[in-house]
Amino acid sequence: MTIHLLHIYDRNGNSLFAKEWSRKKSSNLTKVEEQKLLFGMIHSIKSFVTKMSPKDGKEGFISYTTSRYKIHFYESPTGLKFILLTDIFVGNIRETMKKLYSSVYVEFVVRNPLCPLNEPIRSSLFETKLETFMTGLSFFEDSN
Amino acid sequence: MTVFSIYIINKAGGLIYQYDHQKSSVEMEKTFSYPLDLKLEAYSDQVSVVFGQRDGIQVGHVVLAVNGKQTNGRKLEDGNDVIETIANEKNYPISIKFGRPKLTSNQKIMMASMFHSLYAISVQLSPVHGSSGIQKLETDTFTLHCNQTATGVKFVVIAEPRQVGIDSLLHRLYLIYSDFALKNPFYSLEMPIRTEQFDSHVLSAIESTEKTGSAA
Amino acid sequence: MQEDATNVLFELLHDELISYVYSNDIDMKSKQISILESHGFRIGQSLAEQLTKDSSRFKDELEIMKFVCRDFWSAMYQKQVDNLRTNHQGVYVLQDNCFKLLKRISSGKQYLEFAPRFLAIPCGFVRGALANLGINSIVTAEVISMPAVKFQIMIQRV
Amino acid sequence: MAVCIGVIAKENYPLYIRCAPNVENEVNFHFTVHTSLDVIEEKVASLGKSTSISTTDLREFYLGQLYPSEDYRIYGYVTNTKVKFVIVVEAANTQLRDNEVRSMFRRLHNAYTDVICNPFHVPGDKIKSKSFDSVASSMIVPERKKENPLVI
Amino acid sequence: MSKQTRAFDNKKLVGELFTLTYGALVSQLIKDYEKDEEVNKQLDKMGYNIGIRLVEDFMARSNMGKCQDFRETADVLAKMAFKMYLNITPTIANWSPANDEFSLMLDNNPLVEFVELPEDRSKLNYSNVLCGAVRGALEMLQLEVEAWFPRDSLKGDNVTELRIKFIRKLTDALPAGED
Repeated sequence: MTIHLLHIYDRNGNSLFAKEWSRKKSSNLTKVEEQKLLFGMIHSIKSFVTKMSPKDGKEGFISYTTSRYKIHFYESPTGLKFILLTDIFVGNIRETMKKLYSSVYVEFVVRNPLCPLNEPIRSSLFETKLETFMTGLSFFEDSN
Repeated sequence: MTVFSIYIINKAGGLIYQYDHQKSSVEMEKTFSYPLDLKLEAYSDQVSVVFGQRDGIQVGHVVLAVNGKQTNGRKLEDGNDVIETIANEKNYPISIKFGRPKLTSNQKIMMASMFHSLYAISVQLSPVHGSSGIQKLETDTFTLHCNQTATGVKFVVIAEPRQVGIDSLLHRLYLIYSDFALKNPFYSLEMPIRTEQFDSHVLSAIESTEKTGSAA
Repeated sequence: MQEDATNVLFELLHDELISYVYSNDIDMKSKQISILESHGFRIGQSLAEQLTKDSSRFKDELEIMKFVCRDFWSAMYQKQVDNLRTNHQGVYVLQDNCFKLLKRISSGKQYLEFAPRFLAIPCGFVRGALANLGINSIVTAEVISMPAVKFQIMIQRV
Repeated sequence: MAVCIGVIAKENYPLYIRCAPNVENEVNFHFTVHTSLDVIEEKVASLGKSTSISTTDLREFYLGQLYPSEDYRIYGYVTNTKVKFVIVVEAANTQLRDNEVRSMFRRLHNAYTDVICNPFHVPGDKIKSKSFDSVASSMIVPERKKENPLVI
Repeated sequence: MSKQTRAFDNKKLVGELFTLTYGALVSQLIKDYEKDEEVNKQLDKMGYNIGIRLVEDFMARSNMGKCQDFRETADVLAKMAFKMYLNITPTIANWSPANDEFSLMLDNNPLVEFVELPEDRSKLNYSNVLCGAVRGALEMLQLEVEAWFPRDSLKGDNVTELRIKFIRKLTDALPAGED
């Protein structure tokens, strides 16, 4: 299985972090445009889901799957958005996404006094820890 | 198991067919004394609960009626403003009916066109070549399944997450579409489908899916 | 085992005190460090008073040093120092390979220039605790690669 | 109950002295407290040397009765931070047991620790704390008994 | 030398370390600002900075979702957050009729464990950092609130009361040029 890329946004849609592991096709957009498009899409999906939902729900949007890839979405109660793109064989990874928030983001961004919140993450310790976390996942495969 | 609704969207993003199978409506009417302990705000032409919950009334629910008068957007049928009426102590005790907002036909058309664009964006954002758009969208309350035909028509089924047999239902819908819309000489392409025959076949396909997990 | 939540609050407060002191005008970096160090000193004094009130009397300097470098240290940071050495002439070296207040900041040289501000208060803790127990000292910290820190305590005999 | 309570800084100046109300020769008590310092120093020094004996007693903060006098019994206590506490009791007060004195010192020590931890207190300054004062006051004889005139 | 093992109550020690560090912070502010009101404002601001980070830690630990009403907010604050970080469980009291204002009664405020307020500091709200922290944390959960101390045992009141008032529910801001 493959992890393509990860995006982290703050609640206002500013991109805090993005990393690609395996990417074969570009969107033909600049990085900034692409980040905006991705966030905009997720934002629209959220609103779409709220309106379409036949019942009262809590978590809302969880994931979508196309014929070739899958987007997993987790939003912390504080509005941080974690978006992970994988291949379509990865199942429900809600708990993994939560763990990414609680044991990587909270530990190494929130608790690093030199990481301002709501600004792009520059800490290389965070990056290292993230890499360890991701490569340790059962569905991570460095297939290029 | 439940299938909630069906949407068929043409290649331009226009809604040509829509059917709500499960008419679940959550409505609660309750008499309140002053002051109201729910926070209301006017949102996109509806007055909804933004914070607070009680007796089944939840965040996201909208005001449907006040003292028996139906709401019409932000106003009551007698022309009074909903928020002002509820804020006024003189109107208490007050009876308010809350419910989950229901999509109007206009909103359904908007939702269809929104999904159409989301589908296109999901293709553009694909990290790999040759990807379709969204085929399955999962949430905690429903799952949306979409099958886009080679001609660009999207069949969308919204069902309970654990509903099985959706692929077969999607396929069946496509067959119904070609048999009872495309082959109908009075049907003009890309236009809304309005025939009873079509409706009844869709209904039986859904019912069969709910009962047996297969639309065949 | 999950870390105690109280720690988080202490760390956030500690960081807030630092960023407050650094947000204040002053051009001289040493001044800010010494302000922080003096707060650490005052806190160390109080802690020494608190922590030694239920123990028994210290016999000599070595016992005090052991108390501060071992018991006091591990109680504060929930871990033992990794290495404690002395030259028996009043110099003690405390090596912590993963210092608690640095371990979420960096592993390596990134942000190295900021390390001193996160060590000022801890240095003050040690100096303050020792001072209250009757030992005057100079405490410095050295970081080559985070999060490892070498604290050096030089006892001042008058 | 005590007739006088004193707290002495590690540098041997008084941080706090409180005598029973209606005491005539308050200055004398100050003197008594000071005199006791020498005895405390001596006791502590001797403890430090006697490495061979490591009974727990010698490790205690409570030093017991410092020296006898005709009218008073003077007790001492010294903390690890070398702050000294002195309690003066009338000799006629025979009900007071050693354990009670010990617990009085404990209470004083705890109260003193809180004083040091007060961020508004400057270490080394005289103790102005109301709560310390109320702890100390509670240990002082409310009023001198008529039948025991104070003479030093 | 005899091996002495001194078993400290670590939780208590870290609590004291926090209390003393807070004391240091207040004493620094008092040095820097003449007026108590200014100090109060600074403490609130610093509390806010702490609150916006602390709330993330809280969410990571508690695995909670967003609160749906203010009663739940009060409960989570008193029974979980205050318990978790300050080791106290304040009593919830004095609800307003519209359920949008309540008080947390702090019988035992660890911040002031050792504090005796000097007489010339009568306007100082020593624990004001808590107001800011609550405000910051709730703002991250999209609840705008006001928080203040109507009563403070440091100033001779028989109880310390932290009052929290709901102002409004915040909504997600959209990045420019979207939707």
